Amino acid sequence: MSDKDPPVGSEQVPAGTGAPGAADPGAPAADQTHHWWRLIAIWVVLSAILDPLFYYLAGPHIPPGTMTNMAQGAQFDFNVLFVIALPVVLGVWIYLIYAIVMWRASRGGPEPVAGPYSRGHLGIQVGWIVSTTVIVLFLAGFGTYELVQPGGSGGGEGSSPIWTPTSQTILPVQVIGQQWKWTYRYPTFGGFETDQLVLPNDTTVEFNVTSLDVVHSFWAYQLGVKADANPNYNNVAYATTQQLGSFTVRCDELCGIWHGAMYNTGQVVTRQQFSAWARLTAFRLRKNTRLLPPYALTYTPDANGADGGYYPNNADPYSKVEQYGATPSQGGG
Amino acid sequence: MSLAWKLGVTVVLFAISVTAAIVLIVNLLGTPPVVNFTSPSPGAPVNVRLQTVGSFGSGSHPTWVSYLVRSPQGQWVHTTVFQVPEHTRINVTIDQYDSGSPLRNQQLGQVTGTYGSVASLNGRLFRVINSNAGNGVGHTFSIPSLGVNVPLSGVNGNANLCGAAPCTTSSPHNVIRFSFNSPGPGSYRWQCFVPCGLGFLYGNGGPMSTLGYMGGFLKVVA
Amino acid sequence: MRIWGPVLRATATRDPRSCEATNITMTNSVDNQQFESFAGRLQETPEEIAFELRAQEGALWTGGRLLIGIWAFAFAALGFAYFYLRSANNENLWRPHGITAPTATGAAIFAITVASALLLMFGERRFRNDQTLDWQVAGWTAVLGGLLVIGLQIWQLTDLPFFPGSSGYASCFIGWAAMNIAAVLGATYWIETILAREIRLRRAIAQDGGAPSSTLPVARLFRANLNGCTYFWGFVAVVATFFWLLFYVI
Amino acid sequence: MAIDTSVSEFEYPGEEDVGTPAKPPPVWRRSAWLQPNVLWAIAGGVIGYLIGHWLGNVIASGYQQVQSSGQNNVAIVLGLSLGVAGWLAGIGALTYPLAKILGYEPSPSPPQQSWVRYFRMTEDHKVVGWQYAIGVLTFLFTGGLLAMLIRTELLSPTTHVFGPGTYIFLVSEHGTVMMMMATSAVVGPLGNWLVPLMIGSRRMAYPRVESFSFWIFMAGYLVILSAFFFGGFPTGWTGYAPLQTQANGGMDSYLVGFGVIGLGMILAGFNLAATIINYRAPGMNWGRVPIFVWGILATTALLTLATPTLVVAGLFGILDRTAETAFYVNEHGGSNFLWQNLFWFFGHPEVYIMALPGFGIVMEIMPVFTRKPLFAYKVAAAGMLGVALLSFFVWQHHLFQSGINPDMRPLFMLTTELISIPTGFLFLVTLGTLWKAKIRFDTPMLFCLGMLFNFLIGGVTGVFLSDVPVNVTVHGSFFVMAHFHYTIMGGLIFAMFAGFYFWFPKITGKTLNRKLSKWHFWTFFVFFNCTFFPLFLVGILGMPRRVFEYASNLQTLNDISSISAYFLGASFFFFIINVVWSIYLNPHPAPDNPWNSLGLEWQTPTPVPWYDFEHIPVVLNDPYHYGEADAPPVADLGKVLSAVGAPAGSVSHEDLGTGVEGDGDPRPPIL
Repeated sequence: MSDKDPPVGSEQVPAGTGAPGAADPGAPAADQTHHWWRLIAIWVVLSAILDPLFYYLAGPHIPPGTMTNMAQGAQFDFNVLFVIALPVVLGVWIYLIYAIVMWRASRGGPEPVAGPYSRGHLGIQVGWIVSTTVIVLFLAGFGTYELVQPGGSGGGEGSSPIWTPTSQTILPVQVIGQQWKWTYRYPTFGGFETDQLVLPNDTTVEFNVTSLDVVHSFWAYQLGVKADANPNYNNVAYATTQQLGSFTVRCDELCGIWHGAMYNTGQVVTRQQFSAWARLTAFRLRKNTRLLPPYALTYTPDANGADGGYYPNNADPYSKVEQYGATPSQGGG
Repeated sequence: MSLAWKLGVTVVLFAISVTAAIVLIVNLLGTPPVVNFTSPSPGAPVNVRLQTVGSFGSGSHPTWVSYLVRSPQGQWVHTTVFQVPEHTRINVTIDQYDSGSPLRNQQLGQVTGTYGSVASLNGRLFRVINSNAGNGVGHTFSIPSLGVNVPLSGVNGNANLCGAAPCTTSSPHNVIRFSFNSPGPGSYRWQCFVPCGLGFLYGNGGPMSTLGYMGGFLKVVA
Repeated sequence: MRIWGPVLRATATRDPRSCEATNITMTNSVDNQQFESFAGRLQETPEEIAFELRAQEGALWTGGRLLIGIWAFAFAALGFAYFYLRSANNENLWRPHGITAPTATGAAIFAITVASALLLMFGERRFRNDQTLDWQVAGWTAVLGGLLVIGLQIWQLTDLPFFPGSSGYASCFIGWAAMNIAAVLGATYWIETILAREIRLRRAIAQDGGAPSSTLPVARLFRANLNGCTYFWGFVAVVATFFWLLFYVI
Repeated sequence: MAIDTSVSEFEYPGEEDVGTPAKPPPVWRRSAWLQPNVLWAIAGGVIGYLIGHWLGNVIASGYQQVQSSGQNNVAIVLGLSLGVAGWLAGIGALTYPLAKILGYEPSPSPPQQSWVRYFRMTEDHKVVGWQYAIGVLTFLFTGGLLAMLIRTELLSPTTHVFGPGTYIFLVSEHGTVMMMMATSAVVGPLGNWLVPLMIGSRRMAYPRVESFSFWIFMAGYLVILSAFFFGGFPTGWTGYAPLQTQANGGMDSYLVGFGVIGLGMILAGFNLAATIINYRAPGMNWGRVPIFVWGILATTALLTLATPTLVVAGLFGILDRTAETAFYVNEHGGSNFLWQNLFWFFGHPEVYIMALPGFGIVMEIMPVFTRKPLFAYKVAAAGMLGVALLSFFVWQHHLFQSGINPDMRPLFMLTTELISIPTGFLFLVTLGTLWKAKIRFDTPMLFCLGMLFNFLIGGVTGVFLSDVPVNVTVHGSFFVMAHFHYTIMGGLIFAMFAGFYFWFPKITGKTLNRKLSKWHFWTFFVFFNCTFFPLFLVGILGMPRRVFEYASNLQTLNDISSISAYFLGASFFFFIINVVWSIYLNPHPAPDNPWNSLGLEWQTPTPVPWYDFEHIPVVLNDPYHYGEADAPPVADLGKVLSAVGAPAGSVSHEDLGTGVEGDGDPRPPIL
């Protein structure tokens, strides 16, 4: 850098305050370029090309894929939003580029003279507000429909979901989060508990997600399912499998030191393979299954852990109430 | 002030900030030491010996429960990071000096991922421990991504437990042995799944959340 | 020097009733800094002085109400916690056995807070009617009341029939105690500073009609401040009533 | 008159003869070293911490959980709290509040003019603005350094540079420091510096509160850094309970730190709101208020009303960790959802605390460089107020998958999407202002255009997030992370730098090097996008936030991001070098109004005198009469208000209807 560089702001521009500038009232009239039509033409052409290009080329590959109806719904929503958002983004970008190219000030040039719309233009303002409102209301309505119609969009729906799938046969699977691993219980197969998440194809699965300690989040990525695992709370999510393959399960809510390592892989297999696997696993784990607490939608965590002792025990000098605190722990999930 | 002076001041201030940043980063880089186990001959099994102690007894966290690793030279090292060769049988011996309790999740009472899915407790083979009976389970040795899980039976809590690391075999303890195969190269998390962080909510804070106490890495190298 | 406000003006001019512009020359300075370039540059007009006095009064008015808004949102968070935990009733541990904090102490805390606030409001009315002594008595009583409330609240904490972590109610109650101490302490501090200032101002504004009717800037700001403080006490009383109902009655 | 900010004897009227010079004050009054300053503050902080820690040990060392865990949260919390109190006492912030108990008036003091004033409490809003600028940059660079470390760890999906606990702590500390910084990034430096000048006031309504808010802000910085010494904290900046209740001692730093910063935020907003409402110069009616001031006003509403919720939520957290209450512990009658609700009830307005001042800056600067009036001024102001209002009703969109009130999801989806309407007004206004403009591409304008580019991406991806089915995939992933970096860093920080470059000549009286400024912008803009755009893809490809291990197929994208992040960090050196060079090493004086702005703040001389305006200006017009043949002056800065000899044709207060003595004054009467 040298002193010869003109410092910021040192360039000569005509004074704004009270300066005559280019006070020629005829100046705006000279600019008869049809900026509007140009902009609209560029915008329409680009949008018309890029939108279908995205929808038909990229759209089918957008995550989370089509392994379940919920994943497919999320993919469809993403694509619809993209198709709507793309023209909006293009519109602003085209306008910005156009403005930057067309409306640069020449250095030392005259002050511009404010055009008729410079302080506001009722039509443009109303048009903008109305159009954004219409888009937004449409999106909210569309999102609500997509949420309600398939029975919950794969997200956690709390302990008593009001939007449920219509399917007659539903396979319940309990997802238990703990620091720092996932285990799965299959109540309809004797309630065994395992590290493996195996699901049958063409089946509506009800995930009952709960936690034994802090908040986790069950994210079966390719299934399009995500539900927070809260202690002492059952969070239900639904998805109907429609493709074979493996999927990733990750914890999606920061749960402590090993949060980043809290993942495993699940499988969607055929119904026959699934029932064979389930029967075999139930048999293999039968000894341990007998030791598990009876299946329940939540397992009251013991705040004191196995031996935690965070809250004092009942014989407590500060307390005049003998019984307080957690009901005796049911052991574990 | 002359320009030279000003430049000097600027450089000094800049150097101070850079030094502060470096000190900060170096402090953050501190991790427990790595104990390196190698095969005596290619393909021969590697023997790893660990111990658990109910309270470390000294250092910055004397009340915390901890794992220790015995180095090939026979010294007990306060760490949970150890390195083994790939695709090798790892024979693990754990001296368990801590008392036990019912498991938070009985699913972890099973032995999985080891040779024959069994482990031995004081010489007796077992596959499942009922943590609600007997002395319960003190800790587990688990490598979730390898499917390895071994519950470590607790010592009778009424015994005169060892309270300062490293414990010697004169204190009451259980010896658990098992073997597993090391996978390909990489860093594999292993940890204890018993909420044994005394005084922390759900027992999973403190030592359970600190590298070098109740969790660490199994580093597998080629 | 008018930047420091009309308060200064009252203290610096020879005649407190005069609104004439003064020009204070600063001759001394911390570590001998040079103020000459600034000194004496500011010539204020009466309009400017009056304008800024209005602004200061307005700021006191706005500030007083804004403080109520701030505290209202803080207590709303507590109220939310109360109703949220109550409706969740996890493990049936919202309020096992209908436990209640010591009711006599609670009632005393509530009653003293509300009485102090009412007393202050009454006092302010008397103040406006030029009965300064009544206001002073009311004010100092309210200070005592506030201190008593804080003392009782702390004492109550040592005398609870439940452990803090034993239930949702117990937790909320500890939270309420902490926040109530802070709010009452703030309100007591505020009214105390006003009362103390009135003592210091008394002589200065006596010949001008005293605090209730003096037209001096100090007196006007004093009244604006008092008004905000009385409102705040009213707010504290409303809060005390609301949470007394929540914790002891229902 | 005694010249210091500490308490002096109250002087009764008539006691002192103004004409005679006062006695020289004693040496402890004159020496800057002996007066309250930052050194005393540090000493006070240390002493306060030690006392608090000792007290905590006395109180709680016998607690069962303290003995078991070896961790005394009571001692840490008390130590940090008393440390903050000691810090404030050392800086002199408690002197007057305590003297007030005895009825003392604030003692007048002229502003100090030496460099010492930057290390003390001051009543000059311009000095506070400066202090905030340094403070905010300290936060920003600390957080930025932590960000580099995070990106270093993410260079490889499996090889680890840091331990997992350290990594989580880095993420948490980065998030917390940056969030604390961002809440004050514009309001602190530019808000404090500019608002009185823009509204034609000579002072802030509560100058001591203003200064207090800065010093408590810096105390918050030290408190949050102290987490390094207490084993860090694992919860991220969101601090979800019950992990919060379980965490190490560093969590106390987080809770106390956010409480302290929250207090500072409340007070900063309190002062600014009172100032804007009451101290507008005659003629500065609501239709003439600069749009930046509108932005700050909308922000103050959020600062004062949303932040108390955070402070109270933090108080509950502290009680859970010290007094063993169970607000957030399910099985003791609490609820982990309670924290999530309270936190996000603050947390979402918080987002707009960051965004709105940025909008204000961009809309304020645009007319100057397009030489056109601001398009749709009323829509702009209404939009920002609308955002502020709506932001209180969207918080549960952070909790779509949590199981909290799942039936309310359509409602929160609706409100979230509705808020994009007033947010979109930013684009209506700026694009309208660009129409047929004569754009000058000076650095501030470049930053404004960059902000529009980034914020558009950030805003549009926000619409994706608000859609519940899409949210199932992108919630808690790097997609969210990229989204809010685009809005906060790409939006707010770009706007902040636009403001810094724009007002720098007025604030410092120096001229920045033009080339370095442009280099800063282009490297910043390019590498910002290279850093964060890949993270959208990483997120939608399935990488959760805050993890230290990820799928190996995402390594390329992560590496692009990490390497760009280093360049992004390096781009700040252009800024630092530029500022140091232009202020300190090779200063060039700046002209009074280098950009030919019509804004009231530019009509003052440079450097701005401590009293801002020699006469309270009478505002005649809004400051956006660009491009008019004979643009009227924004204000009459002459002697309009003087009682005698007012210039002919000048406007009196009565004409303006501002009611000097109360007539026609919109404020309700007092007493």
